[in-house]
Order: sequence, then structure tokens, then C-alpha cells
Amino acid sequence: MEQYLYLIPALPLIGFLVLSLAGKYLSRNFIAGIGAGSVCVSALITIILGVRFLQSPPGTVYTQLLWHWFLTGHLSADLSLRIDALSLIFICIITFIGALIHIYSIAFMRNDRDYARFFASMNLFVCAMLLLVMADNLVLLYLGWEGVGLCSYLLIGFWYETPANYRAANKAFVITRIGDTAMIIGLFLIFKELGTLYIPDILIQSTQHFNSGSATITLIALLLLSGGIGKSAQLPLQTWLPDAMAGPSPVSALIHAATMVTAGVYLISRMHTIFELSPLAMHVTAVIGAVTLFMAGCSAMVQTDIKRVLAYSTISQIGYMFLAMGVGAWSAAIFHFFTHAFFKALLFLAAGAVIETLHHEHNIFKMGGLRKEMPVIYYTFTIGAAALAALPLVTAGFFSKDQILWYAWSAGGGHPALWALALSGAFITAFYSTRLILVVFWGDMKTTPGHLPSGIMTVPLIILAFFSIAGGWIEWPHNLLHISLFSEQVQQVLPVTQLKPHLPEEIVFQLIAVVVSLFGIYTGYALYYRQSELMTLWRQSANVMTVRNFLLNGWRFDQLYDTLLVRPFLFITRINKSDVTDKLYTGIADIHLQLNKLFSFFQNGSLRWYVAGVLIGILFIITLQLLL
Amino acid sequence: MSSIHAHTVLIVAAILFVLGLAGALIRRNVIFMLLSIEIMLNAAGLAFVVAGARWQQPDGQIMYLFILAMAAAEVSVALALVLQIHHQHKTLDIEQLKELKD
Amino acid sequence: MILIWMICILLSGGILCWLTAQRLPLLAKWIALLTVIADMLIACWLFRVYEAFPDNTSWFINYQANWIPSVGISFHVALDGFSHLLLLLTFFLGILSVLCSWKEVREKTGFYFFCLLWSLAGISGVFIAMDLFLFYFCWEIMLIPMFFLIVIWGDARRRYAAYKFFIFTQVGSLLMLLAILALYFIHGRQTGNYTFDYFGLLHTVTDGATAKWIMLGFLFAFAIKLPVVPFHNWLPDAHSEAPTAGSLLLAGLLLKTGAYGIIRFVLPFFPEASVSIAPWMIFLGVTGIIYGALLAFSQTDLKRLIAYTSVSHMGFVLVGIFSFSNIAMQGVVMQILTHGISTGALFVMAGMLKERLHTRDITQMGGLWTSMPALGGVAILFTMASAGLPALGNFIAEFFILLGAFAGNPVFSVIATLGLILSALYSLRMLQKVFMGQQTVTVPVKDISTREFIIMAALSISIVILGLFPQPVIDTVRHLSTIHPSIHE
Amino acid sequence: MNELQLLALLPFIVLAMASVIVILLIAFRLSHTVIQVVGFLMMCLVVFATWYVKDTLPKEIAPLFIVDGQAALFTGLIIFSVLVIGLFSYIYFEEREENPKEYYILLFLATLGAAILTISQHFISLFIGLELLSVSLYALIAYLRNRNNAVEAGMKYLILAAISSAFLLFGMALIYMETGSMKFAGIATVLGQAGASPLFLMGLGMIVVAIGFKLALVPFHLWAADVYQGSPSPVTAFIATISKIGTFAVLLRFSQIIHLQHYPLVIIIFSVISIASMIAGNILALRQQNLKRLLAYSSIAHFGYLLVAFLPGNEAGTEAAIFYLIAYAITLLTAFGVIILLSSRQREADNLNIYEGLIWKQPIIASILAIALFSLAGIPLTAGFLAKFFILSAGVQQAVWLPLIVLVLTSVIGLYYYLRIITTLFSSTVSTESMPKTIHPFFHISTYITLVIMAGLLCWLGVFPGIILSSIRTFLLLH
Repeated sequence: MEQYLYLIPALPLIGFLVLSLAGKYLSRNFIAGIGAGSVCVSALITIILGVRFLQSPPGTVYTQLLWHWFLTGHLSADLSLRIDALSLIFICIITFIGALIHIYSIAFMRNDRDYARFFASMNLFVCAMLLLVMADNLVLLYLGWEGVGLCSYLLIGFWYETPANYRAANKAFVITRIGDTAMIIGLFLIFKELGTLYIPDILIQSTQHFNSGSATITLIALLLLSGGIGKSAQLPLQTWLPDAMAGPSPVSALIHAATMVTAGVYLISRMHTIFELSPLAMHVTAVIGAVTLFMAGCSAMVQTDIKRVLAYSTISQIGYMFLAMGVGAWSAAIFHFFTHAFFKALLFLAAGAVIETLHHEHNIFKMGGLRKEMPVIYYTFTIGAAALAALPLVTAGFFSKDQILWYAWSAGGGHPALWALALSGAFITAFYSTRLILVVFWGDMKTTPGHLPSGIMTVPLIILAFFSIAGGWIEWPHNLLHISLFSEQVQQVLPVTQLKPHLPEEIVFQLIAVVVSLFGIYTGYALYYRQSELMTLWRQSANVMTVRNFLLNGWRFDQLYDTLLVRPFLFITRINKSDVTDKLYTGIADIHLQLNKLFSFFQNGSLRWYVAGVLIGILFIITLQLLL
Repeated sequence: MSSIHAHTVLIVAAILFVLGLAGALIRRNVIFMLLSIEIMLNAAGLAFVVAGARWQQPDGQIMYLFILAMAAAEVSVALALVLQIHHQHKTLDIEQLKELKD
Repeated sequence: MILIWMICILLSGGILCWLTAQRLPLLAKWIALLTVIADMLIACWLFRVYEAFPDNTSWFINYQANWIPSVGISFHVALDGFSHLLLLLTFFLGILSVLCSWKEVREKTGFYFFCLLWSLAGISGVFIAMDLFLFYFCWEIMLIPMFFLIVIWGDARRRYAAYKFFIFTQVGSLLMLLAILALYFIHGRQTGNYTFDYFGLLHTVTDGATAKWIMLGFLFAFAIKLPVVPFHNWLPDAHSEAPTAGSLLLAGLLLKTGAYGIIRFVLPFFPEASVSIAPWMIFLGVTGIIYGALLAFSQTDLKRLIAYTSVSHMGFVLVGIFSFSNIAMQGVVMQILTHGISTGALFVMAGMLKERLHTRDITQMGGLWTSMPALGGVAILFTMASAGLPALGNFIAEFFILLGAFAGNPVFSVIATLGLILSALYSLRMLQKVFMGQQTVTVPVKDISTREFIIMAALSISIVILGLFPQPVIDTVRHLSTIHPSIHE
Repeated sequence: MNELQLLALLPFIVLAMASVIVILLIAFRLSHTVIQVVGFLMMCLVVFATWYVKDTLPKEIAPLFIVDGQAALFTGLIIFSVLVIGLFSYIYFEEREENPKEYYILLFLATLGAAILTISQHFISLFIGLELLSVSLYALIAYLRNRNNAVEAGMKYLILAAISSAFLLFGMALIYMETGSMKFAGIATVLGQAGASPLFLMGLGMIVVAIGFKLALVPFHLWAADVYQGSPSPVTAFIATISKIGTFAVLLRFSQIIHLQHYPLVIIIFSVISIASMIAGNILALRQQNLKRLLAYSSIAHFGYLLVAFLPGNEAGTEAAIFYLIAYAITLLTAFGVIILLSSRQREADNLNIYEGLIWKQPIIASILAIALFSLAGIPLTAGFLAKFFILSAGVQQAVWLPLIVLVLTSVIGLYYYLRIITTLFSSTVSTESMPKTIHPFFHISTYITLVIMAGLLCWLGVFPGIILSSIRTFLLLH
């Protein structure tokens, strides 16, 4: 099986090459076939691989060396793939959800002019993302890391003619680049300290080389964390993700919900040893996760653009994953990634379908009453939203989020404050999920729908909906049912979560979580379905509206960065456009021209001046003589 | 002749020389400039003669003869040019000859 | 001997072009193309010879002939892996520069190709000369044809640009000449053997202060050529006013001679002095990275923008060289190659746009991706290369340099790494202004032609190959780790 | 004086006879062409004579002259220059209505003066040579009296040259006064015993004035541009080359015998003069639109460079200076040749407008001029580069850093105006000025061929200077 490993990323790559080079000569069906087909075959191979992997003894690692990339001195990196349980989970999600989204896109993008370009970019993305998670060294990982960044850029700016779109694309690329740069500095530091960039070696050597909590390891961890923060849109580099919704909906589903934005989660869990050696970095991760999940959740509550709601919710959910990792609940984080991928992809695709049907209407308050018109979308969306809201027991989201809430208190790095933030996040999540359903699908119809989505679009939704429910059943809280298929696999790679001593009963926390999320749903229902007076009152209150606008603009982070960084930068570049050092040289040239004028003045044709010149000469010589 | 005496004459020559130079600087008329230059040349000649006398050699006087010959040749060319200038410019004022300049 | 033939082929090809172009301009173009291709083939063939050469640390071709024996000047040319790579780059870009002038140059074709080929000959000479006088000779020779290329076929401000280019480089090179002479006499007095030979002068013992001054003479010339901020001012003007092929050669090759000079001469001749000046050089390099990027960001002239990116990228070269790290040194070589290709490609692209739109002002462009999808794709590839995206050659280069520099100078290396963010900024801005948004140009714009496709394909393939298979390059210049005693891992 | 001594003077005697023969030819009313051809043959004869006497060198003809290798070199260079100038003169004067015949008498007399300077080792011979040169030049400059302000130029040159002669004479008198000898070697002996007195140094300073005037060094350079512009172009070429070569030859000999460079005062004076000349010459030329004036300024700068080679006072410096003069003479003659070829009855080709886009109209002529300018600018592939290289090399050897740095920096300034002319030559707007018709096909073509050969020589010297260098060395050993 190992020798076919390369096919998983290679197939999408071939798809990309064919589509980008020959795209304009191919028919639409053929493009769709290649674009979606390559990823589907990849997914198939992955599934076969996954089955094999599950059958093999624990701790199995598949590796394949493609070629030696470079070797100079101690620095070497190969193009070689490495799959363990952690990678496999990611690969499965990437290929499987990727395949579904590609299939969905066949119909979704049907009428777009740049059909081939779309699939080419999507294929390239899948390839890069696969390389990211399959890399056995950090350089290759970085290749994938930047590759997905590029694809994200290309796809956010897919409709490049609209300024907002390419601005969003630029913003996404630049902000993630800031994180990436920190990350690559982390790579340098790792290499300086350990002399290798081969991931297994790093994990082994770091425990021998560093004392727990030493400054260097903390620095490394924080730098890697910054990379993760950038890619995963965590505080303070989260501002790009809401704008990234400018891309087509399948892009948002694949890149900005299911896969790329979770690359940070992958990186941190991949390098878990380093983080575990640094309690401070772990703590920072947890705090960032908790604060992000809360702040983004708050913003999600007031958004009016359906995709922006989902974008903020994605930031918030990834915040949960960071929180989980920060407290040491590795398995929970990965599990949340797993379930989140399904339901968030589902939500985005469904939202895409809604937007498409409503003639590109993004504002949820201009939607409404779609329950009857598009039932399949309605039900699947509701399932997704329920999973997001963590509706107990029936949705995948519940199982994963419940774990995180529990560990936020109880795990080694847990803290009641973190738990409180996470809990309030759960409430908020439930609230805005409900709000979304109610506003979009209930109430009066405000925009008449156009063509309903075709079967090609709905089938992936149904499949995803299924997994949004069933996906959680492979891992139950151990006090309910003793199923832990997922964590068993993950724990081959990642450490088992350590619990604090003397904890309250777990069931208490679970009940609180259930109550909170149900209360959130109820609040949403109360405010939006019943059109409560409170709502009207709020609408009139200036203070509330200020808060609302503050949240609507994502806590005004954009404005903050604008004043602190963007404007000074633009100012400096603008005043120095003509290069201040040039003044020096034009100054020198000017001096010479002035001297020329001065000397020319003596060339005035008057003979007596010339005689005077001779006189000056002899006087000069005599003076010199007298002086010496 | 004692050397002090020689130096005294040398001072006379130097004064003559400076006078000539001053004349060349101050006078605008070409003829007067040429006259001043003659004075300078003769000052140099005087210096040569004094020097020759100091060393009891005829060389200084020989040199003076050469100077005379040269001055004559020079003045002959100069006067031809002066004629041309007068012919072309109707003036001998050197300040009027400023066609060639930057 | 084969090396001399290579240069002679270029020189005679140039003269032939000039002679034939009066009657048959097309023939002149073909002669030019075939001349460079012939050299390229020889160079490729030499690469196989080189690989078969048992010990690749030494000079596998070494030819010496008398020139002016009375003052110890000889015609000494030699080739090692480093020179060889640069020769390959020279001929590769040479072919492309001929190709991209195919349509652009309509008048005075013969003289144009004469200048082009002679310039290439001078550049090749610089890379193989092993006699300091010969080196200086070639160093100057390559400038004159380039000066003509700019001043005759350049844009509106071509005279200003050409003067600036020539005068800047001349200041440096004359100071270098003084330094060469000083070294020559010091060596001559010590050994009694007055020679300009590289290997002869290599082991000159100079005391600290003298070595420092002589080194500064060399360094000044190379720093202007590289260019190092604040001596970079000639570059944006020259690059932006030159014709496409001129910009290609300037960015792709002429700048590289500066880097080559530092590696080949400054480091081995002045081991101690170069160590003592290293922090300053790294500082200037980092300044260049940041300052160049800031300037690139603010430009509205496309070619000027690309030119400033060169300033930024060459900053990496300086940092890499003076961090005395083996890895960084490999990175420098990679940067030399990949910057030549990627920036060259961007200049070719700018040339294509100018040919179609008759402007270099990016504020007058926009939305061109719609009408030129292929060029848009290529543009993305090369702006991303310029921004240091992995899988493309530039990444390897910058990664090596920064990684190598990090061990010794972590602070500077980190600041230099910030240049990656800035490079993303200016790259994206360029892409956005040219290719994104609503199409502003009303005239119909054609996508790339077959000839242009060949150029772009060659450049694209090479940048990807360098990104994915850099090992042959690394192996070829492995011996550079021995060029300076303090080069370490 | 014995026969061998007379033999050594043979080239100079032949040279002197050349003027006499030309007078006779005029008396017999022979045509310009005949005079030209005879003059040419006489000059060839001088070259031949120099070659013939080469093996008997060195020879001292006491007390006035010494004919050695160095003198032979300079004389050879002077004769070569006058050959070329004579050739150029034909088409230049034939096109103008004035009677050109007497011109050759003056030309050969002036050449004789310069040649005598190269062999003089005594104040009297120095004075005679210099005055022979000067007085002939007064007439030569103003030869075309009705044109081009020639008379004004002549008058300016005359008065200034006469003043400088007066300085020279007074300086000589002072030195004679102090040392009791007018022979260089005699002066050196006295100096060796008694050292330099203030009066002696004063005399030296006055001589420097005269030399500085002849070489057009700052601050005695003010005449140069006006005279260059006003003179007929062949005469300008003469002033720029032969007159300066002769003067420099005598300066060199004087300094060699007296060991001038041992006096710090002299070194300082010459350093300052050299630096000032380099700066002023190059800066004055920056915006000059008149090619002849521009060449005047450039030659001011070039003699500043030359003094850098003179400063060290060593053998390498002498070699470098001689090589420099050779390269410089060829270069300037080439440049003036082009000017002469492009000049017509109506106007001198000295305005830069005429040269616009010349390369596209007359590619060969323009290329020749471009090569000459590159050589002046000191760009490789041309003799000018190697010349500058040897100067730098001589300077570095003696570590005269300040003048060297100034040399480097000012030659960069100089680059600007050379490039300016070159870009004018290559500019895409072609000058509308009509080119003169060729009236005298034979002389026109021979001038043309000479120019091509000289340009070729420049390139050849620029790439393979070996032969010239070694022959300079052989000649210098004859002393």
C-alpha cells in the first residue's frame, strides 16, 4: 500500500496541471470530470488506505520517499510522505469532504466563465493541503502550508473583477503570511537548536535537548503557535477570515471551514511535544482559543451576511480546538476538528445553495420563509446548525464540544475561567445557530427563490448531514457509552489527556453544557421567532446599537490595525515613493553643475582676466613657498 | 662685483618685472600691453646680465641677446596681429575682443 | 581553450549580426539566436564533463596564455562549478533575451544584437576571468554595450538612466581598479613576483588596516553592482528605461556579477577583513531587503516596481554571503539563479504588457487577466516566486540564506525574514493592479503568442525545477564552503 | 662637435631643412599638393633618420643638447603627430581660399621647436626651443585671419605666451643667479652641494608658471578653450599634442636631472596643480556644447592625470607618462581628424548639433569618434584605458593616494560629458546639417584611411600594449 501513497496528492496535482495548462481547450464536462474525479479517486485511495491502516497494529506509520529534495551540510529535506493516525484523520477529511465539495461545485459553478480555473485552483489546494498533512519534515509542511495560502488567495479572489474580492484575497494572504513568517523563524530556531527539520526527530530530540519550560522551547512553541494563529484565524490575526467569504461558497466550505483553517490545529498537534515542554505556550494557546471563541462568537451573533455568520462561527469553533489543545486535550481538539469539518462544510454548502437560489443575496434579513421552498436545504442546514449548536446526543457537534468543555476545566492545563468562556461560547453558538435557522428559513419570504439546486448539489449535502449526525457517535463520553474509536486512534500519536485530581463529577459538566446550549437555542427562538419586544427595544437603543456595530465589525480589529499598521505603512511608502536617497545623488550632480557655472564665469573671454589667472598662480606658488 | 650688489640689481629687475606685469594687467590697449611685456622681458634680461656678472660668465649676456632676438620676432608677429585687429574691429581695446568665451 | 571559443562565438556572432542586418534583419536575429544557443549547448556539454570530473572542488578547465607579460598580466580563464552555473544562467537568459527582442526591436536591429551579444560576452568573461586585470577588463566591457542598449532603445528617460547607470558603476569599478593595483604591488613586493593572477594573489598577506582599505575598494564596486542600499539608485532608472532584453540582462546577470565578485574575490582575498566588516554588510543587506520592499510597494511604474524588488532580493544575497554559513552560501547561489529567472520573467512580462498597452503605469492597467489568462497565470507564478513561495526556486534560496544566517545573526535574520511579509505585500499589489479588477483598457489585448509562450514556459519550468530539484545546483557549488576559512555549517 | 655628435642631431637637422625646402618650393611656385607631398616625405625622412641614429644613442652634444632614448621617443611621437596633422591640413586648407603654402613652413618650424625641447638640457636650448614653438604658433593660430576669430585667439595666445616666457626667463635668471650654471646637470651639481635656496625655489616656481601655461594646467589654463576654438583645427590639434608633448618632455628631463621630486614644495605645487586641473577641466567640460572647447577642457584634465604619473618621479611613472602621451596623442589626433573631415568651407564642425545621430548617417566616422571618446574616457578596449591604468599603477606604487582618488572621481565626472557626446552621436534624431562634399578624393580618402588606422591603433594598443610597452622600455634604457 505504501508505494501508492504518492497518488493521494499526485492525482489532484495532475488534475491541476491538466486544467491549468489545457483548461481552455476542454469541455465543461471534461473539466468537471477531471477536477472532481481526481479528488474522488484520491478519496477512494484514502479510504482503502484508512481501512488498511485500521487493520494494522497500533503505531503503524506509512512512509514513502519520493525524492531527496535537498541536502547541504546537516540541512536536509526530502519530498517524502508520512502517514500516521493523526495525518490519516486529516487526509480523510480533506479528500472525502474535498471530493464532496468538488462534486457540489460541478453544479454550483456550472455557469461560471472560469470553470477550469476554479477546478484547477481547487485541485491545487487539495494537493497542497495533503502535502501539508503528509509531510514528514517541516520544510515540506511549510511548502504545503504556503501552497494552501496561495490557493486560498486565488480562490478568495476568484471573482477578481470586484475590488472587495481581491482586497479580501490580499488581506488573507498577507495576514496569514505574518503568521507564516513567525513560523518559519520557528523553523530556523528548531534547526539551530536541534539540527534537523525531520518531524519525528524533532519530537524525539526535543525532549532530550530541552528542559521543560526553558525559554528557547517556549519561544519555538510560540513561534509555531503564531503560524497556527495566522492560518487558523485566531486572535489577533483573525480578521482575514470574515472577508475571505468573498470567495465562492464551495471555497469557503472547503478551505475556510473544513480544512485549511484547521492547519494550525494540525501543526500544533503535530508538534505537540514541543508544546508540552512549554507550559507557558500551552497556556497561551488555551487562552487565545478561549478568548477567540468568545469574541468571534459575539461577532457571529450580530452578523447579517449569512456567510459572515458562518465565518465567525468557524473562528469561534477553531477557538475551541485551540482551547482544547492548550489544556492538553489533544484528542478532543482533533475530534472537534473532525466533526466541525462535516457540519461546517455542510452549513457553507447549504448557505451557498441558498445564496445561489436567492440570486446572490447574502443578507439573512432579506431571506426568510425558505423552509417550504427548499426543504432539502432546510433540513440539511438545520442538521448542520444543530450540530453547531451542539444539540445533545443527536449531533456530532455535541460529542466533541462536550469533551472540550469538560477538559477545559478538568484537563491538566484547564482552568475554571477557560471553562466559563467556553461555556458562554456554547451559549452564543447555540443562540446564533438558532437565529440563523429562524431568520433564513422561517418567517415571511422576502426574496423569491430562483432555480432550485440540482441533485448534484443536494447529494453531498445529504451525505454531509449524515456525518454531521453520525460522525460523533464514534466517540462517546465514557460515562455514557464506552465507545472511543476516535481517541484510540489519535492516542497512538498524541498523548492521552491528563486529568487534574479531585474533580467534580463529569456528568455535572455535561448537564450544564446541555442546559446552556438548550438555553441558547431557546433564547434565539425567543428573540427571533417570537419577535420579542426586547428586540424592538434594543433596536431603538443607541447604546445597544453601538455595541452591535462594534461586534458587527469584529470588535473593530480592522480599524485598529488600519490605524496602527496599515496607515503608517502607507504613509511611509507614499512619502518615500521617489526614494529619499536619490536626493543625495541629485544633490551631488547639482553641485557639479553649479561649479560648472562658477568656473565658466572665469572663461569670459577677457584677456586681462586670463593674465590675472597667471598672477593668481604665481602668487599661490609664492605663498606656498613662504608657508613652507 | 660683490653679491650684495648683484642682489640689489636683482631687486631692480624684480621691480621692473612687477611693473611690467602690472602694466599688462591694467592697460586695455594692446600696444601698451605689448610694451609692458617688453618691460618684463627686459627685466628678465637684466637679471640674466646681473647673474652672468656675478659668476663672471658671458652666458648671461648671450642669453640677453637671445631674449632680444626673440622679443623682436614676437613683436613683429604681434604688430601684424595688431594691424589685423585694428582692421577687423576698428579698435585696439583688448576688452572689445571677447568673441571667444564660454 | 573552449572557454575562449565560447566568448569568441559571441563576439563574432555580434559582428556578423551587425554586418548582415543592413540587408537581412531576420537573418541577423537568427544568427544571434543560434550563437547563444551554440554557447548554451557547449555549456550544457561541459556540465556533463564536470559531473564526470572526479573531484568537483577544483577547477576543471584552466587555460592560461600570455597577454602583457611585462606587467604580469595573462589571459587566464578557468571554470569551476560556480562559474559554470553562472555561465549556464548567462546563456539561458541570453537566449531568452534574443527571443524577447524578436519583435520589440524594429530599427537598428544589427547594432542591437551586436550590443546584446557583446554584453553577454563581457558577462561570460567576468564569470571565467582568473586574472584580475582580465576580470576588470571584462567588467568594463559588459557595460558599454549595455549602455548602448539603454541609450538607444530605451524609453523616454533613457539618457538620464544610462548616464546614471554608467557613472555609478564606473565610480565603483575605478576604485576597484585602485584596490587591484594596491594588491598587485603588495603581493609583488612580498614575493618579487608581480602578477595579476588570481591564484597568485590569493595568498597575499596584508596587514589589517591595508587589507581593510583594499577590500573596501573591491567591495564598493561590487556593492554598487549588487546593488546595496544606499548605492542602488542607478538600478530602478536603468531597469525601468532599458528595453526588455536589457532589463532581463541587467536584473538577471549584471547584478549577479556583483555577488559573484564578492564571493570570488572579496572573501578569499581578505578573510579577516571580511569577517570584521560582516556585521555592517549584513546590516546593509537587511536594510536593503526592507527598504527595497518598501519602495517597491509604493511604485506605480511596473518596471520600477520590479527593479526595487531586485534591490530587496539582492539584500538577501548580501546577508547570505556575510553570514559565513555553508547553507547560506548555497542559498546565495540559488538566489543568484532563481532571482535571475524570476525577476527576468517579470521584466519580460512587463515588456509584453508595454508592447500591448504602451505604458508601464500600473494605475492605467487593471483586469487584464480576463483578456490574457495565460499571462495572468504566469504572472502569478512569478510574483509568487518573487514572494518566496515554496516549490519555486526562490524559496529554497531565501530559506537557505535565512536559515544559514540565523545561527550567527538571529536578530538580523529575523528582520530579514520580515522582508517575506513585505514581499507578499508588493507582489500582491502588483498582481492586483495589473490583472485584477475591472478591465480598464479599451483596446483589444491579445494573449501571449507562441514565441512569448516559449519564453515563459522555459522560465516557468526552470523556476519550478529549481524549486523541486535544487540538489544538482547544491552539489555543483559545494566547494564554495572552502572559499573562506570561517564558513561553517 | 664631432661627426658622431652631428649624426645624432641628424633628425633635427633634417627637420630644420624641411622648413627651408618648403620656402624654396614656395619660391618656385609649386602647388600645395607638391608641398604637402614633399613635407610628408621630409617627415618620413626624419623618422628614418631617427631610426638610423638609434644605435648611436645616447649622445651628448655639450652643452646644449642630449640625444638619448627618451628624446628619440618623444621626437618620434612628435614627428608621428606632425605627419598626421600635415595630412589633415591638406583638405582643411585646400577648401579655404587663403594661401596655405606658408603654413607648412610655420608648421615645421614649430615642430622643430618642440623637437628641440625634447633634447635640450640647457636653459638656452630650452628657451630657443620654446620660443621657436611659441612664435610659430602665434602665426599658425592666426593663420586664417579672416575666420573664426582666429586673430583674437592669436592675440590672446601671444600675450599670455609672452608673459609666460617672461616668467620663464626671470625664473631661469634667478636659478642662474643662485647656481651659476644654466646646464641642468650643472645646476644639479650645485644643488647637491649647497641645497636649494629660497631664490632658487622662487625661480623654479616661475618656471612652473611657464610650463603650466604651455601644458594648460590650472590656474594657467584660461587661454586653452578660446585658443582651441579660434584656431584652425589642424593647429588646434598641434597645440593639443605636439606643443604639449615637447613641453612635457623638457619638464621630464629637467625634473629627472634636478631630481625635482625630492623637494616637498615641488611635490605639493604639482599635486595641487594636478588636482585643480583634474577638477576644473572636467567640471568645465560638463555642459560645453562646442566640441573644440570641450576637448580643450578635457585636455586640461588629461594633463592633470598625466601629472599624477609625473609626481612619483620613478621609472614606472616615466613609462606610464610616455605611454599616456602616446595614447593621448593618437586619441586627440583621431578626434581632431574627425572634426576636420566634417568641417567645410562655411563652418567648423565644432558644434555638437552637427554630430546628432551621426552614426546612422556616417557610421564609420562616427564610430571612429566614439572610439576616440571612449579612449579619452578611459574605457577598456581602447588605449586610453591602459594609459590610465598605467598611471594609476605608477601612482599606487608610490602611494600618492590623494591625487589618485581625485583622478578616479574626476574621471567619473569626465565620463558624463564623453557619454553626452557619444549619446549625441547615437541619438535617434539625425542632424539635418548637410555634409560637405568631397573635393579632393585622394587626400580625402587618405585622411579617412588614416583615421581608420588610428582608431584601429587605439583599439590595438588597448588590447595588446605589449610591444609598445617593451619598446618604450628599450628606449628609456638608452640614457
